[in-house]
Amino acid sequence: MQNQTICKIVESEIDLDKLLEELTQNTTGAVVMFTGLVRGITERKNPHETIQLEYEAYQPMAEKMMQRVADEIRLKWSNIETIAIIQRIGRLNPGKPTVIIACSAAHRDTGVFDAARYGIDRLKEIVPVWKMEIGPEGDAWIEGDYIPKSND
Amino acid sequence: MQNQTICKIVESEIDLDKLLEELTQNTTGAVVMFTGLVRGITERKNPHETIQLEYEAYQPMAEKMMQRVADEIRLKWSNIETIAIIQRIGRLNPGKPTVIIACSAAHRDTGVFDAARYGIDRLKEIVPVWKMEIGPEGDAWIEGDYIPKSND
Amino acid sequence: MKQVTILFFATLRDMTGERRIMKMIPDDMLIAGLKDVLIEEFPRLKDIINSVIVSMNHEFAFNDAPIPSDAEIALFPPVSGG
Amino acid sequence: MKQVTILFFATLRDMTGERRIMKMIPDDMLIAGLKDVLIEEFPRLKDIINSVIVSMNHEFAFNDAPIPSDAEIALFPPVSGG
Repeated sequence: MQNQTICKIVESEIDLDKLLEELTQNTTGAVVMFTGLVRGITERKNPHETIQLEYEAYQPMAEKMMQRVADEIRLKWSNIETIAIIQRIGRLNPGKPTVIIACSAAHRDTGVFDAARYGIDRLKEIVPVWKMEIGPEGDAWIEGDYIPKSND
Repeated sequence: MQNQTICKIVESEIDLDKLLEELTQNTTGAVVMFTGLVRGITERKNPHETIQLEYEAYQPMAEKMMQRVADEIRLKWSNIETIAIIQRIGRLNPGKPTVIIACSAAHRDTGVFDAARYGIDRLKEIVPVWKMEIGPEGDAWIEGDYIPKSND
Repeated sequence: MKQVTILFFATLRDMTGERRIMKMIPDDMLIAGLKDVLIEEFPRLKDIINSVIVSMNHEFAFNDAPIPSDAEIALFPPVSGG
Repeated sequence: MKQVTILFFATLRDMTGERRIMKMIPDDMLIAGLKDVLIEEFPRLKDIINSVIVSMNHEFAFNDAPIPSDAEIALFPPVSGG
Protein backbone atom coordinates (compact mmCIF):
# COMPACT_ATOMS: atom_id res chain seq x y z
CA MET A 1 0.00 0.00 0.00
CA GLN A 2 1.28 3.48 -0.76
CA ASN A 3 1.64 6.32 1.68
CA GLN A 4 -1.17 8.72 0.96
CA THR A 5 -1.52 12.44 1.63
CA ILE A 6 -5.00 13.88 2.08
CA CYS A 7 -5.18 17.70 2.07
CA LYS A 8 -8.50 19.41 1.77
CA ILE A 9 -10.81 22.25 2.66
CA VAL A 10 -14.32 21.03 3.44
CA GLU A 11 -17.64 22.65 4.26
CA SER A 12 -19.31 19.70 5.97
CA GLU A 13 -18.65 17.65 9.10
CA ILE A 14 -15.50 15.57 9.23
CA ASP A 15 -16.15 11.86 9.87
CA LEU A 16 -13.32 10.69 12.13
CA ASP A 17 -14.10 7.00 11.86
CA LYS A 18 -13.98 7.16 8.08
CA LEU A 19 -10.80 9.21 8.25
CA LEU A 20 -9.19 6.64 10.56
CA GLU A 21 -9.90 3.98 7.93
CA GLU A 22 -8.27 6.14 5.27
CA LEU A 23 -5.22 6.48 7.50
CA THR A 24 -4.89 2.74 8.04
CA GLN A 25 -2.58 0.72 5.81
CA ASN A 26 -1.73 -2.94 6.41
CA THR A 27 1.48 -1.85 8.17
CA THR A 28 -0.20 0.79 10.39
CA GLY A 29 -0.17 0.31 14.16
CA ALA A 30 -0.41 3.89 15.45
CA VAL A 31 -2.48 6.93 14.48
CA VAL A 32 -2.36 10.35 16.11
CA MET A 33 -5.21 12.74 15.33
CA PHE A 34 -5.21 16.33 16.45
CA THR A 35 -8.60 18.05 16.35
CA GLY A 36 -9.07 21.78 16.77
CA LEU A 37 -12.51 22.93 17.89
CA VAL A 38 -14.44 26.16 18.31
CA ARG A 39 -14.17 27.10 22.00
CA GLY A 40 -17.38 28.42 23.52
CA ILE A 41 -15.47 29.99 26.39
CA THR A 42 -11.91 31.30 26.12
CA GLU A 43 -10.14 32.02 29.38
CA ARG A 44 -6.58 32.82 28.26
CA LYS A 45 -5.40 36.33 27.35
CA ASN A 46 -8.63 38.06 26.39
CA PRO A 47 -11.37 36.04 28.15
CA HIS A 48 -14.60 35.98 26.16
CA GLU A 49 -17.51 33.90 24.97
CA THR A 50 -17.83 32.88 21.37
CA ILE A 51 -21.19 32.71 19.65
CA GLN A 52 -19.87 31.45 16.32
CA LEU A 53 -16.74 31.54 14.20
CA GLU A 54 -16.80 32.03 10.47
CA TYR A 55 -13.87 30.46 8.61
CA GLU A 56 -12.76 31.61 5.19
CA ALA A 57 -10.02 30.08 3.03
CA TYR A 58 -8.11 31.04 -0.08
CA GLN A 59 -8.84 27.54 -1.20
CA PRO A 60 -6.38 26.68 -3.99
CA MET A 61 -3.47 28.22 -2.11
CA ALA A 62 -4.61 26.67 1.18
CA GLU A 63 -4.60 23.19 -0.32
CA LYS A 64 -1.19 23.81 -1.85
CA MET A 65 0.20 24.99 1.50
CA MET A 66 -1.34 22.00 3.31
CA GLN A 67 0.52 19.82 0.84
CA ARG A 68 3.69 21.75 1.74
CA VAL A 69 3.11 21.10 5.44
CA ALA A 70 2.71 17.40 4.66
CA ASP A 71 5.91 17.42 2.60
CA GLU A 72 7.77 19.05 5.50
CA ILE A 73 6.44 16.36 7.86
CA ARG A 74 7.70 13.61 5.56
CA LEU A 75 11.13 15.22 5.36
CA LYS A 76 11.40 15.36 9.16
CA TRP A 77 9.74 12.03 10.03
CA SER A 78 10.36 9.60 7.21
CA ASN A 79 8.43 6.77 8.89
CA ILE A 80 5.09 8.53 8.69
CA GLU A 81 2.67 6.65 6.45
CA THR A 82 -0.57 8.51 5.69
CA ILE A 83 -1.03 12.22 6.48
CA ALA A 84 -4.40 13.96 6.55
CA ILE A 85 -4.80 17.73 6.87
CA ILE A 86 -8.40 18.88 6.74
CA GLN A 87 -9.74 22.36 7.46
CA ARG A 88 -13.45 22.97 7.72
CA ILE A 89 -14.73 26.41 6.66
CA GLY A 90 -18.02 28.24 7.02
CA ARG A 91 -19.93 29.25 10.16
CA LEU A 92 -19.27 26.96 13.09
CA ASN A 93 -20.77 26.77 16.56
CA PRO A 94 -18.81 26.16 19.75
CA GLY A 95 -17.90 22.51 20.19
CA LYS A 96 -17.57 21.88 16.46
CA PRO A 97 -14.34 20.42 15.03
CA THR A 98 -12.68 22.84 12.60
CA VAL A 99 -9.37 21.25 11.73
CA ILE A 100 -7.85 17.79 11.80
CA ILE A 101 -4.20 16.85 11.46
CA ALA A 102 -3.69 13.11 11.50
CA CYS A 103 -0.60 10.98 10.93
CA SER A 104 -0.22 7.22 10.84
CA ALA A 105 2.84 5.02 11.29
CA ALA A 106 3.76 1.42 12.07
CA HIS A 107 4.73 2.21 15.67
CA ARG A 108 4.04 5.01 18.13
CA ASP A 109 7.74 5.85 18.68
CA THR A 110 8.38 6.94 15.09
CA GLY A 111 7.56 10.61 15.56
CA VAL A 112 3.83 10.30 14.93
CA PHE A 113 2.97 12.57 17.89
CA ASP A 114 5.60 15.17 16.98
CA ALA A 115 4.53 15.07 13.33
CA ALA A 116 0.91 15.88 14.17
CA ARG A 117 2.03 18.65 16.51
CA TYR A 118 4.30 20.12 13.85
CA GLY A 119 1.46 19.89 11.33
CA ILE A 120 -0.97 22.02 13.31
CA ASP A 121 1.74 24.53 14.23
CA ARG A 122 2.72 24.97 10.59
CA LEU A 123 -0.87 25.09 9.39
CA LYS A 124 -1.39 28.06 11.67
CA GLU A 125 1.61 29.78 10.05
CA ILE A 126 1.32 29.24 6.31
CA VAL A 127 -2.12 27.95 5.31
CA PRO A 128 -4.28 30.92 4.18
CA VAL A 129 -7.38 30.50 6.31
CA TRP A 130 -8.88 33.22 8.50
CA LYS A 131 -11.54 33.23 11.10
CA MET A 132 -13.98 35.91 12.12
CA GLU A 133 -15.55 36.01 15.53
CA ILE A 134 -19.31 36.54 15.30
CA GLY A 135 -20.15 38.47 18.45
CA PRO A 136 -23.07 40.18 20.12
CA GLU A 137 -21.41 43.55 19.44
CA GLY A 138 -20.49 42.80 15.83
CA ASP A 139 -18.00 40.72 13.93
CA ALA A 140 -14.22 40.87 14.21
CA TRP A 141 -11.49 39.17 12.19
CA ILE A 142 -8.98 37.25 14.27
CA GLU A 143 -5.49 37.88 12.99
CA GLY A 144 -2.50 35.60 13.31
CA ASP A 145 1.00 36.91 13.83
CA TYR A 146 3.24 34.89 11.55
CA ILE A 147 4.89 36.68 8.65
CA PRO A 148 5.98 34.17 5.97
CA LYS A 149 9.63 33.99 5.01
CA SER A 150 11.06 33.45 1.56
CA ASN A 151 11.50 29.71 2.21
CA ASP A 152 7.89 29.19 3.27
CA MET B 1 -18.58 21.69 32.92
CA GLN B 2 -16.48 19.27 34.90
CA ASN B 3 -13.38 17.47 33.72
CA GLN B 4 -14.35 13.90 33.04
CA THR B 5 -12.31 10.70 33.00
CA ILE B 6 -13.53 7.82 30.85
CA CYS B 7 -11.74 4.50 31.46
CA LYS B 8 -13.15 1.32 30.04
CA ILE B 9 -12.65 -2.07 28.50
CA VAL B 10 -15.01 -2.67 25.59
CA GLU B 11 -15.81 -5.55 23.28
CA SER B 12 -17.34 -3.60 20.42
CA GLU B 13 -16.12 -0.97 17.98
CA ILE B 14 -15.10 2.40 19.34
CA ASP B 15 -16.99 5.33 17.78
CA LEU B 16 -14.46 8.16 17.44
CA ASP B 17 -16.98 10.85 16.54
CA LYS B 18 -19.05 10.07 19.61
CA LEU B 19 -15.90 9.96 21.72
CA LEU B 20 -14.82 13.36 20.39
CA GLU B 21 -18.15 14.78 21.56
CA GLU B 22 -17.60 13.30 25.00
CA LEU B 23 -14.19 14.94 25.12
CA THR B 24 -15.54 18.36 24.21
CA GLN B 25 -16.40 20.84 26.95
CA ASN B 26 -17.35 24.47 26.33
CA THR B 27 -13.73 25.46 27.02
CA THR B 28 -12.18 22.80 24.76
CA GLY B 29 -10.17 23.91 21.74
CA ALA B 30 -7.77 21.00 21.23
CA VAL B 31 -8.12 17.21 21.33
CA VAL B 32 -5.37 14.67 20.72
CA MET B 33 -6.43 11.08 20.10
CA PHE B 34 -3.97 8.24 19.88
CA THR B 35 -5.30 5.08 18.26
CA GLY B 36 -3.45 1.76 18.31
CA LEU B 37 -4.42 -0.74 15.63
CA VAL B 38 -3.75 -4.35 14.74
CA ARG B 39 -0.94 -4.34 12.17
CA GLY B 40 -1.40 -6.80 9.32
CA ILE B 41 2.28 -6.64 8.48
CA THR B 42 5.03 -6.00 11.01
CA GLU B 43 8.43 -5.14 9.63
CA ARG B 44 10.42 -4.23 12.74
CA LYS B 45 12.40 -6.77 14.81
CA ASN B 46 10.67 -10.04 13.96
CA PRO B 47 8.95 -9.38 10.61
CA HIS B 48 5.71 -11.30 10.25
CA GLU B 49 2.12 -11.23 9.09
CA THR B 50 -0.71 -11.19 11.57
CA ILE B 51 -3.94 -13.05 10.90
CA GLN B 52 -5.70 -11.91 14.08
CA LEU B 53 -4.92 -10.81 17.61
CA GLU B 54 -6.92 -11.94 20.59
CA TYR B 55 -6.96 -9.48 23.51
CA GLU B 56 -7.69 -10.50 27.08
CA ALA B 57 -7.99 -8.23 30.09
CA TYR B 58 -8.15 -8.64 33.85
CA GLN B 59 -11.04 -6.24 33.64
CA PRO B 60 -11.56 -4.78 37.14
CA MET B 61 -7.83 -4.29 37.67
CA ALA B 62 -7.39 -2.96 34.13
CA GLU B 63 -10.02 -0.28 34.67
CA LYS B 64 -8.45 0.63 38.00
CA MET B 65 -5.00 0.94 36.40
CA MET B 66 -6.42 3.02 33.53
CA GLN B 67 -7.79 5.35 36.17
CA ARG B 68 -4.29 5.47 37.68
CA VAL B 69 -2.80 6.40 34.30
CA ALA B 70 -5.37 9.19 34.01
CA ASP B 71 -4.54 10.41 37.53
CA GLU B 72 -0.84 10.49 36.64
CA ILE B 73 -1.64 12.50 33.51
CA ARG B 74 -3.58 15.06 35.56
CA LEU B 75 -0.71 15.39 38.02
CA LYS B 76 1.76 16.09 35.22
CA TRP B 77 -0.44 18.23 32.97
CA SER B 78 -2.93 20.08 35.08
CA ASN B 79 -4.59 21.81 32.11
CA ILE B 80 -5.93 18.61 30.62
CA GLU B 81 -9.74 18.58 30.60
CA THR B 82 -11.29 15.23 29.64
CA ILE B 83 -9.25 12.01 29.43
CA ALA B 84 -10.48 8.86 27.70
CA ILE B 85 -8.65 5.53 27.90
CA ILE B 86 -10.42 2.72 26.08
CA GLN B 87 -9.10 -0.76 25.37
CA ARG B 88 -10.98 -3.09 23.10
CA ILE B 89 -10.68 -6.83 23.79
CA GLY B 90 -11.64 -9.97 21.90
CA ARG B 91 -10.48 -11.21 18.49
CA LEU B 92 -9.48 -8.43 16.16
CA ASN B 93 -8.47 -8.39 12.52
CA PRO B 94 -5.66 -6.31 11.03
CA GLY B 95 -6.66 -2.68 10.56
CA LYS B 96 -8.97 -2.66 13.59
CA PRO B 97 -8.49 -0.06 16.35
CA THR B 98 -7.68 -1.72 19.66
CA VAL B 99 -6.90 1.13 22.02
CA ILE B 100 -7.63 4.85 22.24
CA ILE B 101 -5.99 7.41 24.49
CA ALA B 102 -7.55 10.84 24.08
CA CYS B 103 -6.99 14.08 25.96
CA SER B 104 -8.69 17.44 25.57
CA ALA B 105 -7.59 20.93 26.61
CA ALA B 106 -8.37 24.55 25.89
CA HIS B 107 -5.23 25.04 23.77
CA ARG B 108 -2.81 22.77 21.95
CA ASP B 109 0.27 24.01 23.83
CA THR B 110 -0.89 22.77 27.24
CA GLY B 111 0.73 19.33 27.05
CA VAL B 112 -2.17 17.63 25.30
CA PHE B 113 0.17 15.81 22.88
CA ASP B 114 2.60 14.75 25.62
CA ALA B 115 -0.27 13.64 27.84
CA ALA B 116 -1.67 11.29 25.20
CA ARG B 117 1.83 9.95 24.52
CA TYR B 118 2.42 9.36 28.21
CA GLY B 119 -0.97 7.67 28.48
CA ILE B 120 -0.27 5.02 25.86
CA ASP B 121 3.25 4.42 27.20
CA ARG B 122 1.93 3.87 30.74
CA LEU B 123 -0.99 1.75 29.58
CA LYS B 124 1.53 -0.61 28.02
CA GLU B 125 3.33 -0.85 31.37
CA ILE B 126 0.68 -1.22 34.03
CA VAL B 127 -2.74 -2.03 32.55
CA PRO B 128 -3.28 -5.82 32.71
CA VAL B 129 -4.19 -6.66 29.14
CA TRP B 130 -2.47 -9.32 27.05
CA LYS B 131 -2.61 -10.20 23.41
CA MET B 132 -2.21 -13.49 21.67
CA GLU B 133 -1.15 -13.76 18.08
CA ILE B 134 -3.38 -16.14 16.14
CA GLY B 135 -1.09 -17.59 13.50
CA PRO B 136 -1.13 -20.25 10.78
CA GLU B 137 1.21 -22.39 12.90
CA GLY B 138 -0.69 -21.93 16.15
CA ASP B 139 -1.28 -19.25 18.75
CA ALA B 140 1.36 -17.44 20.78
CA TRP B 141 1.04 -14.98 23.65
CA ILE B 142 2.88 -11.72 23.16
CA GLU B 143 4.66 -10.72 26.34
CA GLY B 144 5.59 -7.23 27.45
CA ASP B 145 8.76 -6.49 29.32
CA TYR B 146 7.81 -4.06 32.08
CA ILE B 147 8.04 -5.28 35.68
CA PRO B 148 5.89 -3.09 37.95
CA LYS B 149 7.55 -1.29 40.85
CA SER B 150 6.15 -0.73 44.31
CA ASN B 151 4.93 2.76 43.37
CA ASP B 152 3.01 1.56 40.29
CA MET C 1 1.60 46.11 -20.21
CA LYS C 2 0.24 42.88 -18.79
CA GLN C 3 -2.91 41.91 -16.98
CA VAL C 4 -3.02 40.55 -13.41
CA THR C 5 -5.82 39.46 -11.08
CA ILE C 6 -5.75 40.71 -7.52
CA LEU C 7 -7.69 39.03 -4.70
CA PHE C 8 -8.36 40.46 -1.24
CA PHE C 9 -9.14 38.31 1.81
CA ALA C 10 -10.40 38.92 5.34
CA THR C 11 -9.54 42.41 6.68
CA LEU C 12 -8.02 43.37 3.34
CA ARG C 13 -11.33 42.74 1.63
CA ASP C 14 -13.10 44.86 4.24
CA MET C 15 -10.59 47.72 3.82
CA THR C 16 -10.68 47.80 0.04
CA GLY C 17 -14.31 46.84 -0.41
CA GLU C 18 -13.13 44.51 -3.17
CA ARG C 19 -12.91 40.72 -3.48
CA ARG C 20 -11.23 40.60 -6.85
CA ILE C 21 -9.99 43.19 -9.32
CA MET C 22 -8.19 43.02 -12.67
CA LYS C 23 -5.32 45.40 -13.38
CA MET C 24 -3.02 46.29 -16.27
CA ILE C 25 0.54 46.78 -15.03
CA PRO C 26 3.87 47.67 -16.71
CA ASP C 27 5.91 44.67 -17.88
CA ASP C 28 8.76 45.26 -15.46
CA MET C 29 6.70 45.90 -12.33
CA LEU C 30 7.76 44.12 -9.14
CA ILE C 31 5.52 43.29 -6.15
CA ALA C 32 6.84 46.44 -4.41
CA GLY C 33 5.62 48.57 -7.32
CA LEU C 34 2.25 46.92 -7.34
CA LYS C 35 1.88 47.68 -3.63
CA ASP C 36 2.49 51.37 -4.39
CA VAL C 37 -0.18 51.31 -7.08
CA LEU C 38 -2.65 49.67 -4.71
CA ILE C 39 -1.94 52.19 -1.94
CA GLU C 40 -2.76 54.95 -4.38
CA GLU C 41 -6.04 53.27 -5.28
CA PHE C 42 -6.90 52.27 -1.69
CA PRO C 43 -5.34 54.84 0.66
CA ARG C 44 -6.40 52.88 3.76
CA LEU C 45 -3.79 50.26 2.86
CA LYS C 46 -0.95 52.73 3.46
CA ASP C 47 -0.62 52.23 7.21
CA ILE C 48 -0.71 48.47 7.14
CA ILE C 49 0.94 47.54 3.86
CA ASN C 50 4.07 46.27 5.60
CA SER C 51 2.13 43.65 7.52
CA VAL C 52 0.06 42.61 4.51
CA ILE C 53 0.96 39.19 3.17
CA VAL C 54 1.19 38.85 -0.58
CA SER C 55 0.96 35.67 -2.60
CA MET C 56 1.49 35.19 -6.30
CA ASN C 57 0.17 32.11 -8.09
CA HIS C 58 -0.41 30.46 -4.68
CA GLU C 59 3.13 31.03 -3.35
CA PHE C 60 4.19 33.70 -0.88
CA ALA C 61 5.67 36.63 -2.80
CA PHE C 62 8.07 39.34 -1.62
CA ASN C 63 8.84 42.90 -2.71
CA ASP C 64 11.58 42.02 -5.18
CA ALA C 65 9.55 39.44 -7.10
CA PRO C 66 8.82 40.16 -10.77
CA ILE C 67 5.21 39.64 -11.85
CA PRO C 68 4.46 37.30 -14.75
CA SER C 69 1.54 37.82 -17.15
CA ASP C 70 -1.83 36.65 -15.89
CA ALA C 71 -0.49 36.32 -12.35
CA GLU C 72 -3.04 35.73 -9.59
CA ILE C 73 -1.95 37.92 -6.72
CA ALA C 74 -3.61 37.86 -3.31
CA LEU C 75 -3.36 40.26 -0.36
CA PHE C 76 -4.28 39.06 3.11
CA PRO C 77 -3.50 39.44 6.81
CA PRO C 78 -1.48 36.88 8.80
CA VAL C 79 -3.40 33.62 8.73
CA SER C 80 -5.56 32.55 11.66
CA GLY C 81 -7.03 29.19 10.67
CA GLY C 82 -7.03 25.97 12.58
CA MET D 1 -6.32 -20.12 58.18
CA LYS D 2 -7.95 -17.81 55.64
CA GLN D 3 -9.35 -18.27 52.18
CA VAL D 4 -8.01 -16.52 49.05
CA THR D 5 -8.95 -16.59 45.38
CA ILE D 6 -6.15 -16.96 42.85
CA LEU D 7 -6.58 -16.01 39.18
CA PHE D 8 -4.24 -16.93 36.33
CA PHE D 9 -4.02 -14.96 33.08
CA ALA D 10 -2.43 -15.47 29.67
CA THR D 11 0.65 -17.74 29.74
CA LEU D 12 0.14 -18.38 33.45
CA ARG D 13 -3.27 -19.84 32.73
CA ASP D 14 -1.79 -22.03 30.01
CA MET D 15 0.98 -23.25 32.34
CA THR D 16 -1.27 -24.06 35.27
CA GLY D 17 -4.30 -25.19 33.33
CA GLU D 18 -6.38 -23.10 35.76
CA ARG D 19 -8.31 -19.85 35.46
CA ARG D 20 -9.27 -19.51 39.08
CA ILE D 21 -8.65 -21.51 42.23
CA MET D 22 -9.58 -21.08 45.89
CA LYS D 23 -7.01 -21.77 48.57
CA MET D 24 -6.81 -21.89 52.36
CA ILE D 25 -3.59 -20.30 53.59
CA PRO D 26 -2.02 -19.67 57.03
CA ASP D 27 -2.94 -16.34 58.59
CA ASP D 28 0.60 -14.94 58.48
CA MET D 29 1.46 -15.95 54.93
CA LEU D 30 3.11 -13.33 52.69
CA ILE D 31 3.04 -13.22 48.88
CA ALA D 32 6.49 -14.90 48.87
CA GLY D 33 5.11 -17.83 50.84
CA LEU D 34 2.11 -18.14 48.54
CA LYS D 35 4.46 -18.31 45.55
CA ASP D 36 6.26 -21.28 47.18
CA VAL D 37 2.94 -23.03 47.71
CA LEU D 38 1.96 -22.46 44.09
CA ILE D 39 5.30 -23.74 42.78
CA GLU D 40 4.73 -26.92 44.73
CA GLU D 41 1.30 -27.34 43.19
CA PHE D 42 2.34 -26.23 39.67
CA PRO D 43 6.03 -27.20 39.21
CA ARG D 44 6.20 -25.51 35.78
CA LEU D 45 5.99 -22.16 37.56
CA LYS D 46 9.39 -22.68 39.21
CA ASP D 47 11.57 -21.43 36.35
CA ILE D 48 9.55 -18.30 35.68
CA ILE D 49 8.19 -17.28 39.06
CA ASN D 50 10.56 -14.33 39.31
CA SER D 51 9.15 -12.74 36.19
CA VAL D 52 5.55 -13.46 37.14
CA ILE D 53 3.60 -10.36 38.12
CA VAL D 54 1.36 -10.65 41.14
CA SER D 55 -1.58 -8.43 42.02
CA MET D 56 -3.68 -8.45 45.16
CA ASN D 57 -7.10 -6.84 45.23
CA HIS D 58 -6.28 -5.10 41.91
CA GLU D 59 -2.98 -3.57 43.04
CA PHE D 60 0.49 -4.83 42.21
CA ALA D 61 1.78 -6.92 45.13
CA PHE D 62 5.34 -7.78 46.11
CA ASN D 63 6.97 -10.61 48.06
CA ASP D 64 6.81 -8.93 51.46
CA ALA D 65 3.09 -8.10 51.33
CA PRO D 66 0.82 -9.75 53.91
CA ILE D 67 -2.34 -11.33 52.52
CA PRO D 68 -5.70 -10.27 53.93
CA SER D 69 -8.70 -12.61 54.19
CA ASP D 70 -10.67 -13.10 50.99
CA ALA D 71 -7.92 -11.49 48.94
CA GLU D 72 -8.20 -11.77 45.16
CA ILE D 73 -4.70 -12.55 43.97
CA ALA D 74 -3.78 -12.72 40.28
CA LEU D 75 -0.68 -14.08 38.56
CA PHE D 76 0.19 -12.92 35.07
CA PRO D 77 3.04 -12.17 32.68
CA PRO D 78 4.21 -8.61 31.84
CA VAL D 79 1.32 -6.85 30.16
CA SER D 80 1.15 -6.51 26.36
CA GLY D 81 -2.03 -4.58 25.67
CA GLY D 82 -2.54 -1.52 23.58
